[in-house]
Amino acid sequence: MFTKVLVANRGEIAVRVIRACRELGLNTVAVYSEVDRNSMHVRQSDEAYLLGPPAAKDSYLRGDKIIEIAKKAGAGAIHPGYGFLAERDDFAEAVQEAGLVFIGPKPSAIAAMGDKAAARATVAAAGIPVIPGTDGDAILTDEDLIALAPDIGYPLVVKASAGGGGRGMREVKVPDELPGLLQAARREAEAAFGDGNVYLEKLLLDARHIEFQIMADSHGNAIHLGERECSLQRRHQKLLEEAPSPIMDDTLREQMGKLACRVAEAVDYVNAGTVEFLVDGDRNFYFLEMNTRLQVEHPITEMVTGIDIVREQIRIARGRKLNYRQEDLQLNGWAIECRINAEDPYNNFLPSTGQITTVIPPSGPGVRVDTGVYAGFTITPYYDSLISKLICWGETRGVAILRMRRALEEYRILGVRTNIPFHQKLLNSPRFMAGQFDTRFVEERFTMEEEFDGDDNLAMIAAVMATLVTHRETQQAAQIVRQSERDTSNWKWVGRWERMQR
Amino acid sequence: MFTKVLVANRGEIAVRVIRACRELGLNTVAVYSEVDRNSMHVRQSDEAYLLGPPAAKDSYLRGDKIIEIAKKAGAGAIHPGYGFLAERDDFAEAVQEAGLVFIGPKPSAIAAMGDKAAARATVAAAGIPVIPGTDGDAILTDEDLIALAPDIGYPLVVKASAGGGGRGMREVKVPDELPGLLQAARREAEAAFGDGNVYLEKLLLDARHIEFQIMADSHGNAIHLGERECSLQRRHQKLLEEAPSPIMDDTLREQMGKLACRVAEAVDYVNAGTVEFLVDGDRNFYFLEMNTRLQVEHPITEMVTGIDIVREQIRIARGRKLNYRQEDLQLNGWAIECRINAEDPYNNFLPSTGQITTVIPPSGPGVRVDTGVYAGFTITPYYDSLISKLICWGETRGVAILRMRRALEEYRILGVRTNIPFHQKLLNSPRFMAGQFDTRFVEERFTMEEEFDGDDNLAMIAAVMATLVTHRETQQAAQIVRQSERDTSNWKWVGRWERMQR
Amino acid sequence: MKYIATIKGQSFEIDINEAGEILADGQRLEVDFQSVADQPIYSMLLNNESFEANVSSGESSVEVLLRGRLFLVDVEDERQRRLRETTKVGLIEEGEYTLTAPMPGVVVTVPVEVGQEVEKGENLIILESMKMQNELKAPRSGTVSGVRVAPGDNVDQNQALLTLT
Amino acid sequence: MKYIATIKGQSFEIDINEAGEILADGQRLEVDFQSVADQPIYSMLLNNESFEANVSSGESSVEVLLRGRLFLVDVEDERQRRLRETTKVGLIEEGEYTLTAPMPGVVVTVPVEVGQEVEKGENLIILESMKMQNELKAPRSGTVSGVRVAPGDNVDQNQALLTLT
Repeated sequence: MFTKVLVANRGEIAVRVIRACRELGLNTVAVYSEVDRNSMHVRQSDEAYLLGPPAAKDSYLRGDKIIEIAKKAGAGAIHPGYGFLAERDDFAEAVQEAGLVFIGPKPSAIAAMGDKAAARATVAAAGIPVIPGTDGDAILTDEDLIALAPDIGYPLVVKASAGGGGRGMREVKVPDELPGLLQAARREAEAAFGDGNVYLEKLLLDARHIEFQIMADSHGNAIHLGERECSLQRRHQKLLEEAPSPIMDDTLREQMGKLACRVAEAVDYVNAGTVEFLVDGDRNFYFLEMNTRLQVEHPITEMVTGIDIVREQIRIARGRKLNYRQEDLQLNGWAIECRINAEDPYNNFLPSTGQITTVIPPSGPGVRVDTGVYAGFTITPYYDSLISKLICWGETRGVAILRMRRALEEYRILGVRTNIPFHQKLLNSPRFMAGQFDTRFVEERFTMEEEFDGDDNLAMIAAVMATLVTHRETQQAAQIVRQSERDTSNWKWVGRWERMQR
Repeated sequence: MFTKVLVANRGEIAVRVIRACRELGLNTVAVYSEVDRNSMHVRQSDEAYLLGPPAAKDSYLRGDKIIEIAKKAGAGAIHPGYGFLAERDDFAEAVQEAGLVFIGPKPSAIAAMGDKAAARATVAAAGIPVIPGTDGDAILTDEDLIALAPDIGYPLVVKASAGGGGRGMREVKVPDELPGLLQAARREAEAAFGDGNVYLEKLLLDARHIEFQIMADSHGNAIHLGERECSLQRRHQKLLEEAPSPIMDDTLREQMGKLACRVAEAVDYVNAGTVEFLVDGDRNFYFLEMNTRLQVEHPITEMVTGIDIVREQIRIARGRKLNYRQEDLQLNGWAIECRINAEDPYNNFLPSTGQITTVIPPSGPGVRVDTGVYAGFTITPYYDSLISKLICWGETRGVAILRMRRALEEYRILGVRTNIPFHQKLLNSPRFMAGQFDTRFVEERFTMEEEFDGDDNLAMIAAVMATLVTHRETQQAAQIVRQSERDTSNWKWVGRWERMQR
Repeated sequence: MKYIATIKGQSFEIDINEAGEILADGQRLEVDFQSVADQPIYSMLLNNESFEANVSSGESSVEVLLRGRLFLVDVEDERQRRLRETTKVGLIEEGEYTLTAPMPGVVVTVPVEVGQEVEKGENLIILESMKMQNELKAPRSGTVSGVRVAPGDNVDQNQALLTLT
Repeated sequence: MKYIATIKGQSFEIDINEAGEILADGQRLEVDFQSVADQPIYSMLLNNESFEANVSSGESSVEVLLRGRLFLVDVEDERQRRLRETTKVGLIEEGEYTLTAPMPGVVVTVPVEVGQEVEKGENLIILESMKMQNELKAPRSGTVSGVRVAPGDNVDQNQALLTLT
């Protein structure tokens, strides 16, 4: 049984895994790139090894080097976090071949779910509804796809078989666009994943993205931990998640949860995973994909179930039985997560880099902040822009929203721009408050533009503050001028003094 | 119904109350002394008014001024927090007379519990066991007390009737000491409370300090929220609290909880309050006193019950019924609070003042930090030394302890000394882990002295780090010398340049 | 000292009399203005109302991030205002504009070519950084006069990418 | 450069060769030593083991707060050590000691009087500050040669309270 875990990741998720290890009494080994020497995960681990230059391909994607370090350090297991090597079946395989434990599913399950077209086929065969689209995992040519498209119907989506993160994806509104967009999608998929295969899926309008957290042990037990509502996205990047979903009821939850477990069983799944569904306006749901790893937004499920998912992951990897049975689980209250990214919501969400000069995190009842940064740490352009996850819990959705609002207002991060104002605006939007939104809400119905109201009292306050700061800066500049005048005269004095000394 | 609340306090508890108000959509009014302008509570409130000079008697104890500000600002209610004016029945009375709501119990209940000797009598009359001692609320002379002492038996304690915080308290081991210590106690009580009355109580050895949180609404409903274990104290100041208590079982909890509610009912109690008991080695319990206010350690109860106690306080003050019935309540898991004080555990716990230069708070699952400070804030000597409360929750006591250990290790506060190392040492002590301690544990059985072990690897690490820092400082000092040499030559150059310009 | 602060065309006349008092549009206000922790966070008590904002001077205007809203404020003193009003001509939309990389990254696409006319807001370059594709848009309309990068190029922060006339 | 670091009588010989390597008691160790956020917090990787501590130079020794333990380390280079060893005489316990207030506060009691002999660790003054009564103790044994405050006095930080010879 392993007692030392190598954490093959960085940022908040590496810190999250290290915390879970510590609380289990396990030693931790961190790996880091040249720009991450002073990262929280390096500081908090028991050992740390340099991987290489900043670019991920030279550091956090160097599976070979990571396995070598694990062996050298005597780590018995590797936790991949999310991203980087988390869903690479070849890496999971290599870890096992090196005699180490991969804290995650078997390589075969990662592979089965990694090819999105193959996963559709597997899941459909197990009797799970999938979004209407091209069937099976055969490789289809452009002509095949163009021929199949009318059966699926428009609008539809071209998706990369090896896809993820929205890359190699194109929406097609009318048949004429299809040939051109197929080629564009293939090019992008080839560039991103080294695999140009694509498939077609019907485009669901007014759909919600709802996912189920599942956990399965190596003794044949699989349970689900309820759903997460992840419809609030921008360019296929989730921004705000909540658990439970405002549209869920017990019946639908039980039905979808059971199917999620069946999806997991279909690929002999072990450890934590997430089954994603699209749910349309008539509450029909369709399997979208399965993420065979820990999810960024896992904390909201932790808040409403009381289960430490990362600890359970490690326990399962150690061969233990699940600590919980499905009937023991009870959802308690409501949790919301806001992803705090280093990006400028007022400038097209452009990433922002630089040294963080101040962090004053919110706290108090029901507030959790998962982060890997601190005042003095530098955000570099090499990795994703997530700097912190702000999670708020309340007895009801209303309480959780109010608490999140006050937490966002309290949060101070200086040195880089953040999307906190985006979240503040989102949480104030009537549609969000009413729970009425779908996956297109942020992009199509939401704007950071202010409708400026003439007798807006806050505008006057802003004007006063801007003026006071300008006034101060002018005064200080004047002082500096005076200062340098004095300096000059000092120098003159020195000159005179020196002349006297001759 | 009030919609604006004046918070008559400072520090973390003022911030705590402001957060609860915000989450209820209520506006807040802060008050502050001259040194607290940049306090978190001033920054987070909707309005803020200066009270006066730093000393509490000129600022946070100025009840008259506070009521005047509340009226001027249009606040309909005043929340006193803890300390300062929280247990002053005359203040509560004045608030009501001004037509404002006092968020707390009626003045009569504060008064009934404020005189400790009278409270003993009231409670004993209601059939609650009290610690054997002098009866009733009559004023007793030294002769009376010396005559009564043998019936109570030695060792015993002299306590101030108006007491609190351990002042005017003396332990008496043998009869000979009594006359002298009575006089000392009276002197101290007179100085501290302006009331030299004292009474006698038997000294319980091996006792635990266990308190019950109660909540009562104005509709005649009273419930208890379970107990808190507060035995870990130093000079009658609580340092670490946990909920539940390691010695509690359901039967005893039900029995004590019912009696705690009966204590509250005996004084017609409304709002949140705490009934303190001493529990001896044979699990006999005795009423100690009732605190008629919000308690510092209320968050651990919030963590195990899921109830926001401050929100409930405000709801009750608005005339609402309690949201919970006794039978709905369920204790879930375990919570521990460490009080982080600005004091030096290696130097007799001497208070430490100064500007806080860095704060890196712990976070992650099950961790809550309630604080009123941030990097850049200055700790002054005018108020108590509590700078933060670190609260950790876990499914079991073991998980909570492990989580607290890692949170303490993560916590970085620079600029003032803190008692974090004290908590770290305490959490590692076998007696704490086993739950075997009483109110005398910290003072009598615990020391910060290290038994130094010759082949202690950490000592070598410390030696290396100290040497590297010394080496750096030496190098830097050398550089500064070189730097100033260069400066001098610059000056010389200026002199030469000036001569040329002549 | 008298200032004119303008937000989206609405002007406020703000007169800073002395420490502790200002006149805003003729209204006398008591002000206590403090920077927090020596950072560009400011806490202001204005007639006892408490406000806190990030305030930073940008290139042309002062940015105030207040209660989740961003205000761009142009602040001028009276002398500057008079100067501007007398010399006001159509200086905008003139000269060459150079698009520089706001961060290091890899150029994904350059959807425009030399000689092409572009509208304000049109995509000029897509730059990948922090795992995201970022659209760099035209700040005004004009003609592309030069393209200095090609898809696949690694670029440093502030590197010139494209010019517009 | 060679140093001798001593903790409670136990000495470690530490040789800082160059950036990246040290010899500790003859053992060759790879070291990566960084200050965090320009604060006296240091992160050290020693043969890849990760340690973090607050390190600050006190008056006589270096304080290292490491994993909840405080180590007082005396660091000398070889020259200093030789110097000290040749000049070692009983310099301690000599001269006048002045007890100063470690913080502002109010004097509660002065349990000693002029001429009284006190032991090391004995209470000299009780000072109330931050709502706590703080015992100021004798750092060594000696005779009280002067008492400059009385109960009830307000004192400032560093104000002289009492002298010991």
